Amino acid sequence: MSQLPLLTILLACPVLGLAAILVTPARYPGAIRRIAAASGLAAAAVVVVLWMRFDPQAPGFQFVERVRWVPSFGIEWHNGVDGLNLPLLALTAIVFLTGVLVMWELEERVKEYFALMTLLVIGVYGVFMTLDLFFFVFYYEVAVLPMYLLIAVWGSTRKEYGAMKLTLYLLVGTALVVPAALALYWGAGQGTFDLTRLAAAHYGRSFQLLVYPFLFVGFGILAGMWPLHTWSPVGHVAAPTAVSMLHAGVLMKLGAYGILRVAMPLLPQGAHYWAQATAILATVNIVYGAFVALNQTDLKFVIGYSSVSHMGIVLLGLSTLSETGVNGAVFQMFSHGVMTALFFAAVGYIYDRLHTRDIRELGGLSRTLPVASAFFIVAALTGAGVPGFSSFWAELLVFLATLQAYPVLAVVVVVALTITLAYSIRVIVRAFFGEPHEAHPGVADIGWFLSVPRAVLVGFLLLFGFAPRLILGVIEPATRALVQSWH
Amino acid sequence: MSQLHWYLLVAVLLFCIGLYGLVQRRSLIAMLIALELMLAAISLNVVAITSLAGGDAESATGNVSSAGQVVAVILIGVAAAEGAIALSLFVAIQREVQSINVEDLSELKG
Amino acid sequence: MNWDAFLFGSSAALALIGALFAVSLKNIFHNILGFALALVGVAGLFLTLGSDFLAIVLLLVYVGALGIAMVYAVMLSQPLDTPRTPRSLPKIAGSALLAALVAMALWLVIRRAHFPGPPEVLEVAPQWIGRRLLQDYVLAFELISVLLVVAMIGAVMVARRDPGRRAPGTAAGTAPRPGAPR
Amino acid sequence: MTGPTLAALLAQFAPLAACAVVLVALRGRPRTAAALAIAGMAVSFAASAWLVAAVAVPGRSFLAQTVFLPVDQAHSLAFGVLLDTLSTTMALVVSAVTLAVMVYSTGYMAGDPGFARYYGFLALFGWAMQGLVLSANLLQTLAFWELVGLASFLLIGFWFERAAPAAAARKAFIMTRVGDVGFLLGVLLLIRTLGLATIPDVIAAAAPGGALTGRTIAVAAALLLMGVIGKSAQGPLFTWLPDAMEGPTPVSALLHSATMVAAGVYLVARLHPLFLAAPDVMRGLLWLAIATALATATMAMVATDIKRVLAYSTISQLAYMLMGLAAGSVTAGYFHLVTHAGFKALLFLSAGIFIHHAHSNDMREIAGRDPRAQRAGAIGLVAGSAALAGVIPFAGYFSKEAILGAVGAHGTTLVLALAYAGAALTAYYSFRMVFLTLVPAGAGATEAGGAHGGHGGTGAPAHRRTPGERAMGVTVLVLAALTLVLGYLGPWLGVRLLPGEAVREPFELGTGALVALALVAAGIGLAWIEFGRAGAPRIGFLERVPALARFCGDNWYLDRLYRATVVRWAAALARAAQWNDRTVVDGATDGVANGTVGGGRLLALVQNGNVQAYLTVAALLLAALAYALGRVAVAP
Amino acid sequence: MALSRLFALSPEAALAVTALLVFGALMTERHRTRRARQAAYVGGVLVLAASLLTMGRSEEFFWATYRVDAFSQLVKAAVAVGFLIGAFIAGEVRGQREDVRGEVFFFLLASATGLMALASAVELVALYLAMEIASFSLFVLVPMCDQCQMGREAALKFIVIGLAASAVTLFGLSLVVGFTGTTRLDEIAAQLPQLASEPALSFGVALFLAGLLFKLAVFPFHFWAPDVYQAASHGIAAFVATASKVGAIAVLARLVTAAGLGGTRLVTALAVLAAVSMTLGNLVAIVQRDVKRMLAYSAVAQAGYVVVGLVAFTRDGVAAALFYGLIYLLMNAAAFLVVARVGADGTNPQLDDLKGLHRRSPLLAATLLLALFALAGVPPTAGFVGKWFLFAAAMGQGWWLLVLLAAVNSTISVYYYLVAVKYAYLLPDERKRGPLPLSFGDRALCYALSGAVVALGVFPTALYRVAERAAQLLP
Repeated sequence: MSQLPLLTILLACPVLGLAAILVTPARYPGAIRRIAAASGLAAAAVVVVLWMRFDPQAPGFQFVERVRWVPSFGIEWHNGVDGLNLPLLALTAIVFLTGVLVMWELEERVKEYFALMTLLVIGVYGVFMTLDLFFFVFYYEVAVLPMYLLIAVWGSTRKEYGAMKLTLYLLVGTALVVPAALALYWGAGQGTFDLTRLAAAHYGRSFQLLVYPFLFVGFGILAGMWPLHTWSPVGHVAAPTAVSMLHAGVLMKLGAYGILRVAMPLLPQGAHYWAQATAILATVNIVYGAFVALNQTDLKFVIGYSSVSHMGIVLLGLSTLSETGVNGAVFQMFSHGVMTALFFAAVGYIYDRLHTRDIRELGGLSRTLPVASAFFIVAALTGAGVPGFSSFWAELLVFLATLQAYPVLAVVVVVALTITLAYSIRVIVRAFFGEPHEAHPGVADIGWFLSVPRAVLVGFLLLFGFAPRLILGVIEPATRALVQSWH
Repeated sequence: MSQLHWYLLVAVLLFCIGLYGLVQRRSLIAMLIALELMLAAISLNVVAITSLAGGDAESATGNVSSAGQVVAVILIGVAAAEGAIALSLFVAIQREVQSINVEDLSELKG
Repeated sequence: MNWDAFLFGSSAALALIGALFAVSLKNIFHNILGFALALVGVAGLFLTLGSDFLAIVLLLVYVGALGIAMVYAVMLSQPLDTPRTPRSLPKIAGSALLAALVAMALWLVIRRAHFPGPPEVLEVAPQWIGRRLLQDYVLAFELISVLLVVAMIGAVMVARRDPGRRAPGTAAGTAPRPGAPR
Repeated sequence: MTGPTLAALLAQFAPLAACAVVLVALRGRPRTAAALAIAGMAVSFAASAWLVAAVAVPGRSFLAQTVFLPVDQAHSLAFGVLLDTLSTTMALVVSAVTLAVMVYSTGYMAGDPGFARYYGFLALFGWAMQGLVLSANLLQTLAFWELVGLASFLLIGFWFERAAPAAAARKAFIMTRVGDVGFLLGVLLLIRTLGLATIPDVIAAAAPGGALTGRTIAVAAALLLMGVIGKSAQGPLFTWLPDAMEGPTPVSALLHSATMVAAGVYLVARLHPLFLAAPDVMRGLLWLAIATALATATMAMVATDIKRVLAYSTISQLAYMLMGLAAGSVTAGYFHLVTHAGFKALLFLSAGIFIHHAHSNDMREIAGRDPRAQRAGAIGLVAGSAALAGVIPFAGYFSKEAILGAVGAHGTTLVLALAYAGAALTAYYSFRMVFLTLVPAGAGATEAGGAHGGHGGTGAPAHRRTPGERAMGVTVLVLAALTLVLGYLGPWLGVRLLPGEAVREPFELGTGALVALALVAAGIGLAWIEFGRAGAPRIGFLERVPALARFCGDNWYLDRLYRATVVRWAAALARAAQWNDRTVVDGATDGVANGTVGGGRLLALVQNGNVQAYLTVAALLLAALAYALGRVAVAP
Repeated sequence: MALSRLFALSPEAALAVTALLVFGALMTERHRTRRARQAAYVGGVLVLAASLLTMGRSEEFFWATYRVDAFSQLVKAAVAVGFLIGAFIAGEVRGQREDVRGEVFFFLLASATGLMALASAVELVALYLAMEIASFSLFVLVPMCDQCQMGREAALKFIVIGLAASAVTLFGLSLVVGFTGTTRLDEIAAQLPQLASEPALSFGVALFLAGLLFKLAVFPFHFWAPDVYQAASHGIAAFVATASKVGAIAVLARLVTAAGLGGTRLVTALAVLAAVSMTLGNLVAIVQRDVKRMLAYSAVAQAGYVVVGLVAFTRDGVAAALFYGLIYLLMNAAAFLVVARVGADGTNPQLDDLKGLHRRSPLLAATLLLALFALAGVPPTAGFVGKWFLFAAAMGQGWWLLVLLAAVNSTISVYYYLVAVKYAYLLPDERKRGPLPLSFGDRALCYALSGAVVALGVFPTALYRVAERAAQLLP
């Protein structure tokens, strides 16, 4: 195909943005913001082009770019898109752009902030587009590390602790992934890190059984897998708004995507062998996360634990190893990404204005900040699985697949939906209903400019809530091919 | 036990006596003495093995095996150089801290 | 009991006893004397191996140069009247144990070594040593000369009294005094 | 796209469009918002009416669907509209009541700060309910089912600043969700087994020789029934409905009596063949319904809040509908649904007039504020109560008669007797309400009970009626007229719903009907003796026993039971999970971290500053290496 | 012909010229320090250029005991870079005893000479002597510290451990000579296979390696490193941390391939040492407050990583180790440059001194960030690819447990690197110190090193090719 290297162009958007931010003197924060927004917008535009030109029915990867990078190790600059990563690229574009807009009012160390955020996004885009195992891990870590500074410098509650905990946890994950990746390289014996060729390689059964847990746990940590999830709420609470958005919205998906893109296609026997165990872990995630969320008083903690719970649904969908389940999982990745970004965007505004997120000190927010509250309530309802928003369908697919694969777990997670609803409603009723708290007299409600990014997020939730076919039509052929390759 | 092994035994013992001095004595000069003993033991080792076992007789220049002897000569030179450096430092240290007791020199730790 | 064995036995005994003196006696001068004794023993061992030249060089460099340098160093550095701290018995025992352990370990390895080649004593004429030093060991020869130069200059520099330092143990004045070499 | 499809889409999406515009753009312009919402609903109503005319013909049904949710390569779920008599008439009922309530609300909610939001939510509800009614796929039904729940949550909690409505909204949402868990599982089970969930296909599969086994049918039916129980406030899950009365009265009229709570009944009617294929489940439902009907009747007998009385009566009447369905008659159950929608909406809206006027829900307080001056309200209340009680010729009589007939034909004598007893109690508590409200009390009869406030708006003075209040009156009167008419629909419905079933003549007064009428008369009489006549004690026979009064007034202590068990356990579990997270999981993490740092401290001790110690370490390692190598040499 | 053959020795010739220049500069009365420094710069550049120019050469000298090939010239170039950076960081040589400031350059040069000879020597005695030259020069440099009281103590430990290590090395040498009768690497390598069953010979080889492990600061010969890093003045510490390490890595690579130890128990021993080094270095680094001392412990850990690559005993492993050595030079140079500029008065910066660095000098803070991330092995810096290659080589030989441990260790290391980053970027400076002045050279070097660290992280191919070619030349 002699067409434009769209994926490289996509990656170039934030890279150029980063370069431009770095050369812009720090005394021009406005210009820096605009550069960041422009790079986000450009990337989003490229994603739109990708989506338009993407042919769901075509087999294999599209927009493939391939350049030899380190030939002696078989490392290649190899990018491609299929139905599994296209939605996630779109998610990244959405969340990054809205994240930049949400932080428009940031005053403190603007240059460093946007530089780091752009770096983070480079990593995320990279992970989602690359088809080379080396670059996969490369970008994966690129995405993880700016988090430390982003949280520690611009964060709030226990930020240093949260930042360090998050970073170390995630790096423990990579410490498991790196040896596993190298084992995959040598195990295939083809001298390549090309994921598509590694997927075709045949690994021995015992190899698969040994290596799979490393990959699953390694990536699973980033996906908030129980019991290695505690970095996530703490980190989210500490992080500034847009970082929380990116982190819970996109970064946690990297983990699940790693499982989906690396662990499961390369080690199908391992996946089958461990599926039951991972399904149980995922179920614990869902139920446990919901229960802990039920007892939180900090809005962000609630969201953090709800993320744990919702990512459990993704893991559960993957663990079913069925087309339906994987469809649901990918869809849920997207939906949860948008939803949780909206969550944090809403809370971010509230926190900026009222300087507290403790629901005991809040109340009647729907009166004082009706629009900002509405955004939160929409997110909460999405999280609680209200139809009309995209999560509902995603979760439904996962539940359906689970009922097929693990009926008992399906009953458990469906019953746990009541808890999910309970914690969402609890927060809404406590913080947004009731008399306005006397400590927070009149503050300005969210203006139109800051509403726009949040409204965009709501729009996507609704769009795919009303027309899940739009996204599932993209995902489904890819999962079909993936699942067929297992049998 | 062959003749060579007797020599080797002496060398090992000498080496370990040196080691004992090195880790036991507090005086820096005594430690240097111990070190030099170790070097002497190594010289003995080298000369004994090459003299009594020979290795292969040919070398690049076609000479008979005298590698051990050459090594020993160089070793002796090295020992002298080491002695020079070490002694000068010990003297400097003594001037500085009024002691050449190695146990007094343990500020850098952790 | 032949002459060789006697010479070997007495030299070895001299070397070991001297070495023990060198490490165990309290007086530093006795140590140096013991050191010299040990080296004489080693030189004797060299003689039994037919390395007369080496024996002489050893005595010259070690006993002649190093021993004297040590004596000087002692004179320069260690006032003989400083009170001695008593030896610590645990340290002696520990060190001895360590030395014994290492000796046993080394011996464990070495005693089973089968060195190739015929067990015959080769007389090596000094001229062969010289020749090799200037032929295939010429690089080593050059390097050791560099090493010695570095060591000499270094020794001078290290030992030289620091003119910028007023008293030991206090921080040197940061302002360069006039006339100090820059 | 054919006409019916278009009409069905219009019926659904006109309210949604109105809702979207109102909520996004018109929050600051209440009058426009109301007008737009009403217009949207009117379109929906018109479309529904057209649909009834077009589709509600015996033996006719219409299905249009399109792929909505791909599941895997072999299956994808199609959503669409299923149009037949059941769905179109239900759509008409829903749109009619919604429209009525919207018109009524222009008066009732006038001046409320959330006026526009209110209409937005109502329109949202209109969309969701129409979608539920017209949906062709069980999953679609489930989706709208949840959306209806959402609308209910938003509307109950409309006055969110007050604690009681907020709590009631939460309770309603979560409690119905408990039932929905079963619904969801049931639907998933059907999809898993059949690969689809299109309603006609499911029904076909449930037919003898269909794809479903009896066991699967039973399990699926039981699971679906959980949803029904939650939504229609039956059995153990009814307690949310009385609390839901904290919402604005028109909302109660619409959602919590006429339409939304009837969704459960509608679902059973919709899937009636499937349920009939699970006779054990149906028997269970019958008993549950009877128990619910009687239990809630006792509660209605002691309540003093007019809306709570109506709420309990709603539950009781829903139980009757389910009784009819469980007894095997889809016509009877559905017929009662339709008539109930009319007269219960009427009752609530009439009550709303009093509440609006008196700013109180307490019947005794209303009685003290010259209730008869509200002429339309009084008429509506009496007519509605008569219908509720089953007084001939009001609508309730015919439908209830049909149900009792079905139960009689199907069940045992005991069942029938209990059903009759329930009818008598219904008559008693409905007229207790009438007398308590309309007959002014004697001196000092009022004790300001738990005065649940009326509403947030400032009502206009009674003597000068605003256009809004006139709209309220007109609405009530129209509905009152309807209660007289609706009763004659029975045969019309019967023919269309279940062609071939014997149609009962409305005025065929058999033994059963006579017994029932007698019981109704007795109930009304007792109510008159205790409340209506001059010098009546105005205290009911149940209320004379304080323990019983407390027991019945407190939902038979069910809420207490839930609080003491489920709620407490969930909270305890949540606390335990949190403790585990903080102490065990995080503790382990921090332990590892501290252990690492501690290990660093410990290892730093090795660097103790003594060079001889360093040498010792190195020497020991060399010795170890020598030993290792020496051993290898010895081994072979 | 003969002349063009001799051209291959031009780096050495340049060294000699430089030595003369520096010596001459030291003879002058006024501005001797500055002149010596300039001479050192000129010489360093000359040597670098000569090394690069002779990269394609392949010649042997001194009866084939001195080999000039791509491998040696690569290492020489690296050493030259390290020397230049060390000399640059030493700069005005604050913190060094006043009277010998100029001599610092001479001894740095001497040490560099030793390291270069190390790269080319293919004969054990010459190898050993080259190593000693490199060490002795440093023995001399460390104690001539002015501000830091600990200089002499550190030097004492450096010397005692160094001499003990040298004794161990020589003991090993004696055994090797005894078995093979030669000290030439190629002849030894030729004889090793038939002597494989001799544990004493393996032991000898192991003991010989000990000397290199000492230079590389691998456990248990690492004890000098923290003290020396801490006590030596910045420029010297930088030299020890960069050039000296590269030389040691190079010669270790040459030796392990020559010795053909793959599969023997010695390899296990090396692996154990690597594991202990990584773990110990990283754990102890956590509790350090002095930045240079922390870097020293981190160096111990890094040495462990390098050995992880070397235990593979494959061309990949050697190439990876070489590559890592080269990028390690860059990232450590960057770190030490920051340390030197933060502690511009010659004192050692503590972690607290890093506070507010991002305000005092954003460039230094960014350089430190990149350097530390590179040391931690975080992409997009070169540290990541470097470690990836190392671990990949080890994994290829089935050392998965070792690789896992190394990966976990990388995570641990991130902790203390991040703590340093935290001080530099996060904590406010209570003392409200003013901005740090940076010279043009400082800025340029900051940009160059940061740029190189990132560029090599994203585009490692070219440099890795060179390392690979060099590795292929080894016996």
